[in-house]
Amino acid sequence: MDILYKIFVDPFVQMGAAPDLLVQTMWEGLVAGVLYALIALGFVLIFKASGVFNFAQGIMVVFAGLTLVGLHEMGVPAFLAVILTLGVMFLIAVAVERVVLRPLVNQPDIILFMATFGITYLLIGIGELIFGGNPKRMIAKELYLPSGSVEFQTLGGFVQLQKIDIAASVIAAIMIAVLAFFFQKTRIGRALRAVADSHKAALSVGISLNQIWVIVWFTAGIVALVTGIMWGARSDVSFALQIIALKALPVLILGGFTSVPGAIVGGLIIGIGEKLGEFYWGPLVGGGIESWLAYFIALGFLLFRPQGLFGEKIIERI
Amino acid sequence: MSGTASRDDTFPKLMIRNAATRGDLPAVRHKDFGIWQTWTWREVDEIVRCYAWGLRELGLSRGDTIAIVGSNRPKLYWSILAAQCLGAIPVPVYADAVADEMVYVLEHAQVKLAAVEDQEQVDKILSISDRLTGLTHVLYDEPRGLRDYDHSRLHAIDEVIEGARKAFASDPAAKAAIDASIAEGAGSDISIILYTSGTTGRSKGVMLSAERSIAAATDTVRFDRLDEKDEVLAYLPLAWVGDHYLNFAQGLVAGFCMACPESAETVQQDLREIGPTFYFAPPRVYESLLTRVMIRMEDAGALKRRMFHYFIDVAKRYGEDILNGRPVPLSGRLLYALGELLVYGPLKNVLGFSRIRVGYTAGEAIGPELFSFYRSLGLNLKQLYGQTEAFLYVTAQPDGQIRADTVGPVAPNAQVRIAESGEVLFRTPGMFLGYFRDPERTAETLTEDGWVKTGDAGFFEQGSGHLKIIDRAKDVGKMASGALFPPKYVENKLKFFPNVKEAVAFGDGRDFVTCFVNIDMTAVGNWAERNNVSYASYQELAGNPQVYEMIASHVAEVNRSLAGEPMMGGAQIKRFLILHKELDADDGELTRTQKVRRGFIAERYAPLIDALYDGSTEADISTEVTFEDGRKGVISARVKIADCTIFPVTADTGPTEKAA
Amino acid sequence: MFYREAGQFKTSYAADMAVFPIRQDRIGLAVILMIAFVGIPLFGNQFFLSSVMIPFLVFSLAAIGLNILTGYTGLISLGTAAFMGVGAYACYKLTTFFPDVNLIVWILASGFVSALVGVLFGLPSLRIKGFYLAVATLAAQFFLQWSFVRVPWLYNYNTSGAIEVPEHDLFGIPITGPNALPETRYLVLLTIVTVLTWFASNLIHGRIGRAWMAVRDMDIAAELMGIKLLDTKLLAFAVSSFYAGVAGACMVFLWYGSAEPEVFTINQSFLILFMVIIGGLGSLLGSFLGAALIYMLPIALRVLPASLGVPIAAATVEHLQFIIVGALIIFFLIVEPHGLARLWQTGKQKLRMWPFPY
Amino acid sequence: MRAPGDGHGIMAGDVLLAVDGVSLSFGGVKAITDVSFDIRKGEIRAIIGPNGAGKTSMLNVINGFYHPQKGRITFKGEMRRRMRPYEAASQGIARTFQNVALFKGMSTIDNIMAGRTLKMHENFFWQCLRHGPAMREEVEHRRFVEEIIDFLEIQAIRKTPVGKLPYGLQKRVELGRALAMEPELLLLDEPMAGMNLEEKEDMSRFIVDVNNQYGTTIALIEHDIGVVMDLSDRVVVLEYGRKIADGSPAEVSSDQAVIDAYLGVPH
Repeated sequence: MDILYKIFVDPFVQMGAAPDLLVQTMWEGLVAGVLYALIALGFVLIFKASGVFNFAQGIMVVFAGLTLVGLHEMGVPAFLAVILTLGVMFLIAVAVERVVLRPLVNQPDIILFMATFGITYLLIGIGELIFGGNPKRMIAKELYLPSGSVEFQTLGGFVQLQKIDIAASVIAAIMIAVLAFFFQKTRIGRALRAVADSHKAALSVGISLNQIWVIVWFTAGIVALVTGIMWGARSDVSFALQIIALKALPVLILGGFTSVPGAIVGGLIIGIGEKLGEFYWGPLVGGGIESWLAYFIALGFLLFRPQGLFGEKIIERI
Repeated sequence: MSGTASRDDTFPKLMIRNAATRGDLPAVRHKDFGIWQTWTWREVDEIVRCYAWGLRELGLSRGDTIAIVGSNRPKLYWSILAAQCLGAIPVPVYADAVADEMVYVLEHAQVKLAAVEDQEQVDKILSISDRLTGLTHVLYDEPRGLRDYDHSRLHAIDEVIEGARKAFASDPAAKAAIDASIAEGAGSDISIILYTSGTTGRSKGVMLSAERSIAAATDTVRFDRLDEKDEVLAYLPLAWVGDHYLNFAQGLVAGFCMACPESAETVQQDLREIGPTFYFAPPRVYESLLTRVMIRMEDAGALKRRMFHYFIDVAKRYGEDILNGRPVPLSGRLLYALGELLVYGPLKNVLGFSRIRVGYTAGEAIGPELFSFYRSLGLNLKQLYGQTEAFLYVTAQPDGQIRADTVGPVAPNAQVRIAESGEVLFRTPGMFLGYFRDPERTAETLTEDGWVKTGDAGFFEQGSGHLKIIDRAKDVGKMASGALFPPKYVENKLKFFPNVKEAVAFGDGRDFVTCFVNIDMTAVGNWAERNNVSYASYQELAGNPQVYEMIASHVAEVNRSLAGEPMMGGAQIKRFLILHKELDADDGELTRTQKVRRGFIAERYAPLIDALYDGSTEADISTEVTFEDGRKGVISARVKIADCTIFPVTADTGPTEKAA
Repeated sequence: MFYREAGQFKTSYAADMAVFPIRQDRIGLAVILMIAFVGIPLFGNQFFLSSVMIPFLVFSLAAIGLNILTGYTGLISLGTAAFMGVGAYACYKLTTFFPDVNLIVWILASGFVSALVGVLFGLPSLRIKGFYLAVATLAAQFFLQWSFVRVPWLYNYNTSGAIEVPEHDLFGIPITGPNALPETRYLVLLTIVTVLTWFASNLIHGRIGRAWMAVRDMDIAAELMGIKLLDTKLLAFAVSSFYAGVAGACMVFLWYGSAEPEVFTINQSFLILFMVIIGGLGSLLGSFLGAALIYMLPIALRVLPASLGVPIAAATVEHLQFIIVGALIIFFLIVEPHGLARLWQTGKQKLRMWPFPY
Repeated sequence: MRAPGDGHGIMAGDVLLAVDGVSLSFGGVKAITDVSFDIRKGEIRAIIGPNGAGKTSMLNVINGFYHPQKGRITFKGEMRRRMRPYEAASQGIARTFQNVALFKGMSTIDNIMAGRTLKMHENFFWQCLRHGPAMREEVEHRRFVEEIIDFLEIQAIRKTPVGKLPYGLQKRVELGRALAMEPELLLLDEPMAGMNLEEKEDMSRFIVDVNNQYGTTIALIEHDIGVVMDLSDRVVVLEYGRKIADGSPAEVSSDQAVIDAYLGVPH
């Protein structure tokens, strides 16, 4: 009885009692969600265009972040460092296409999936070799990212928003807009969309499959860099991120592997969901449930919509 | 052993002896339903007795004949034994014979019953049953598709046996009756009639007596030290003396196990699985095998190919000497041992030859290179000279005296004599009783003092006492120049080239020798692929100028070697053509044992022969052919004719000089 | 080349359906077992036994488990380590409750516990397929890992948060704890692995294995032939988790001697997944080959430079490991997507057809 | 191989399966609209119709892969609404697929053996040991499978992985796999699609043999009208998910609607 009360009633009472805390928590969740969404976005871009389930997206985020910081530590001015990092991400994209995708074309998905594991390990190794294993502080100030926080007085309490978080959300929004534009309006973008449907279509647009792969992986790289910066600015840049990046999976489950809006909505649901869960229910079981809650949310969700939020119903044919 | 022969003077009695002395050893195997179903001697004994009773119930009695039609299947071998239990006479018939070919034999043999393999054979028999007045019942092994047939005169062998089992269970008299009729059987009984698909005319039914068959088999079993530990694969035509002698008769005498392949297509695979210890194959089998080996090695990696050919050369140098126990330098032995590990061993293994103790070939002369190729691999391949009338062995090569160019010394207890005409005459333990219902031709074949004429020309080699066969006596011709013309001899030389499947040489009474050639589709086809020569049919490939060049070069080779041999220099091939169709038994061009019917071919292709001699460069021909399904059709073609190089005769004097 | 199959014919279906129908293979297997059971304990030194062979066997066992699920039934799992953890903790609890019962019994029992948990997390597999299912297993991974930390009962509330393995005897010989000789631990483990591998191969060659592969290759057809998808998949989950569980228990009891939750992280799961992929999906042999390669490679990396006298910082070696493992994965996926086992298969075929080309 | 389905009380000629008023649609798309027909025990029943006529959907409804929104299906006298495919299988309905659905990773034998799954019961424990009862069971069913292999004349490819087989043989193996279930009702989805003439002749022979040797009832979808006409006892014609004709080959081929819908159209 008591336990049922603790689970089903008490949390909501608390929410009602301290709405400001609720808002605060949701905001936290929202921001986390934005970052999940960004990583998921990287997955989706690549999955749409090359059907590859890119496990390495997470590590790309870390790698991008590290490279940026590392370069700056070597005395490269911040913005130049950004440019160079983009260059590095481009090189990675090319390398991946040459060394991994091209030889493995027409292999079953699981194989390509595994290959991205290989990429992950390579990047981890190289990253650690060059930049060392321990966390680094993101060069937020040098990039003129705001720090500090603003406080609102609402709902009989205070809600505190980190400026960086606000910035993160805004930039994320902008980037999504840009991507959307890129996909809808530009020739390459259309080609990419075409590839998602059929590879021949892409060729008809006059872009080789290989080029397209490079482009999407590079785009994913850019997304990764931005994610890396934002995330790094909130916490530090470290390989721990790579595990957190796995959160993108439940996000994708919710959003479906091929839907950009899905990735965003999914990201937000997961972010907010797990923060609320952690804050209100976590204490019941000794906390730390953030580490798995996301997956259970996704799982529970899957059982009712196996094809995801935005995926269309599959009719099995034989 | 000789004692046994007198006591166990019929095959059923041998079967009983085996059941008693080695009852639990395997007697017969058959790859069926995916595994080698096996029957011990005891089981065979039981089954055959039941079967015999069943046959007796169907009215088969002493002296009656029963036709055996089908491929090598245990139940057909048991049909032979079961018939012999009753003192009836089994008459195996070539399963691939078309209906009207079969009808002659069955009619002539006056068969009362027929034990056949499957629906195909049943249909054949039924289609001619109106002409077989004596035929009362047909038994079949494989029920597939026969479900809806009228079973008044049709019986499944299994059911017959089952029925008999019940009978035996119910009344002991039945069993006793069979025992009695087996005991009644005498060595002098006719144990089987084998119809020879003679190279000319209608086939003759060779009557063999039980005691003689057994005597012969006993000798050769001792000769090759065969015993119950041996295994053979019975894949040769059931109706052919070779199969009946080597597998059936020797099997019963020595008590070894006979394995029947799953189907004609799987023989190679089955051979590999069984790995026989005693093996017989006519030269053409070894030939096509070698061809296939060489072709497959063509596709191997360069390094492997190099290694293969290197060690094959090593084998050529030392192999035979090692096998014959002649002195070989240590280095040679070492190299050979290495080759054994890397090439010969594995090769013999993939071919299924690993366990062969004794391998024979006969029926035709075997190309010396071909012969020594297998010997050099360490395969104890020997030659024998035999005849259905002799119940096979006339001469055979004992270990240690093995040569490609002879058929060996006279077989144990056999006698051979060369007539003035050069024809080979023999008297052997297994000698036949005569041709069934054909005293005239029996008389023709026997000399008044009771020797059998082989119809082959040959001579004993000075010193070694080995017999050498040149050719069919009547085929050895003289050319206009008076030079000797042994067509087979020439053809065989040509046929040794993988690309040549068949060759038919002409020249008797002519000024020079000419030749028809059949190219080997596998070999030449493969060559065509590698040199991307495109072709739609045999005919097209045969007409291809490059192919002609290739064959011409082979012919030149043959001529060179002929030029170097005594008395043969005149027989060099001056012109040849590649036939537009493959010679085929269904068209009567070959015998069922794939021997060429020279005379028949000569008249069938007369226009081509004329063209060969009137110097024209091509000729038109149209011939009637029979397709698998029996339909007839006519194919016509324009055949090119090629001239070839003649070499000055080196080794030789005499009348042939003019020919060169 | 060394195969001499002529004369090796089968007269019974039992012989024809044997796992090793070819005599030479049976001989080879016998030799390997001889070496494993006699040679290695006799001549292997401390280091080799406890730092090479024992871990190798543990990972092989885990890999077999994963292979049954992913390789044979076609269900991806990223949670193997967690199930190993279940096995480890289950065994730990069981031994603390009933210390006197023979350890082997508990090791196997803990396998069943893990199987149970496996079934639980396998349930979604009815509705979810492919990568989606991977998420279910991730849920297992993170939830279980979390519970190893957050549920003190699991580690008997000791402050370190780690589990310590007390000494256990088998026929009076210590097989765990500080006094247990590597030889004994190795032999115990080897026996367990051998028996379980034999079971696995039996399952795979029978009705159940066929059902698994049927589901993997064409689940719709399988269902229309009367194979119940859920049952089959759950069974796969159960068996797979059983193997993982036993592996986990062995890892802690026969190898580490103690363990913290960090042992059962997702990276461990990935590592085992690599073993299976590199070794060969759908091949028991592959599980061993993969384990050998992925696990022993780093050791070689550590040992080689030292023995060559090339000084490399431990950290650097760590990093190099990642790089090389990563490169290897890609390399093998490119040369032979079906893994080492397939390479061996083709090699074997070549030897059988020798001197003919395969 | 004993003739399957004996002793079920349903004699040859009785209705084995009855489809009445079945309608099926995916979202808005109507695949089948109010179709009724029956299949009698021991007959060869053909379902023909132009592409997209709903033939395959019909089969999928019959063996429970799709669940119709309206209508009833009565099999062996018992009516059923929703049934899982494996239930259909266990009741004796087997099928082959339009585009071969073999288990690519397995050998011919294993594929056909898989068809015996329903008939094999030895428990997990024995399976682990693969001795005693389990092995006896394996052997006994292997023997059965060998008979099918013999029947379909595929001895030579016994141990070949089916992935390596030419299309025609794959179809044959698939038929074997279905036969291994000793079905009472055998559904063949375009058994001769994409075969050359010779293969088609073989396949027709096998179908007829199966039908009269084992008395198996067969329902087959086929494009090749010629084949259908001399194979089948009765034909039902679908067009756009509706039944437009039903009867003997002769009747059907003379039916005007059919001629317009199908035969008229050159293929």
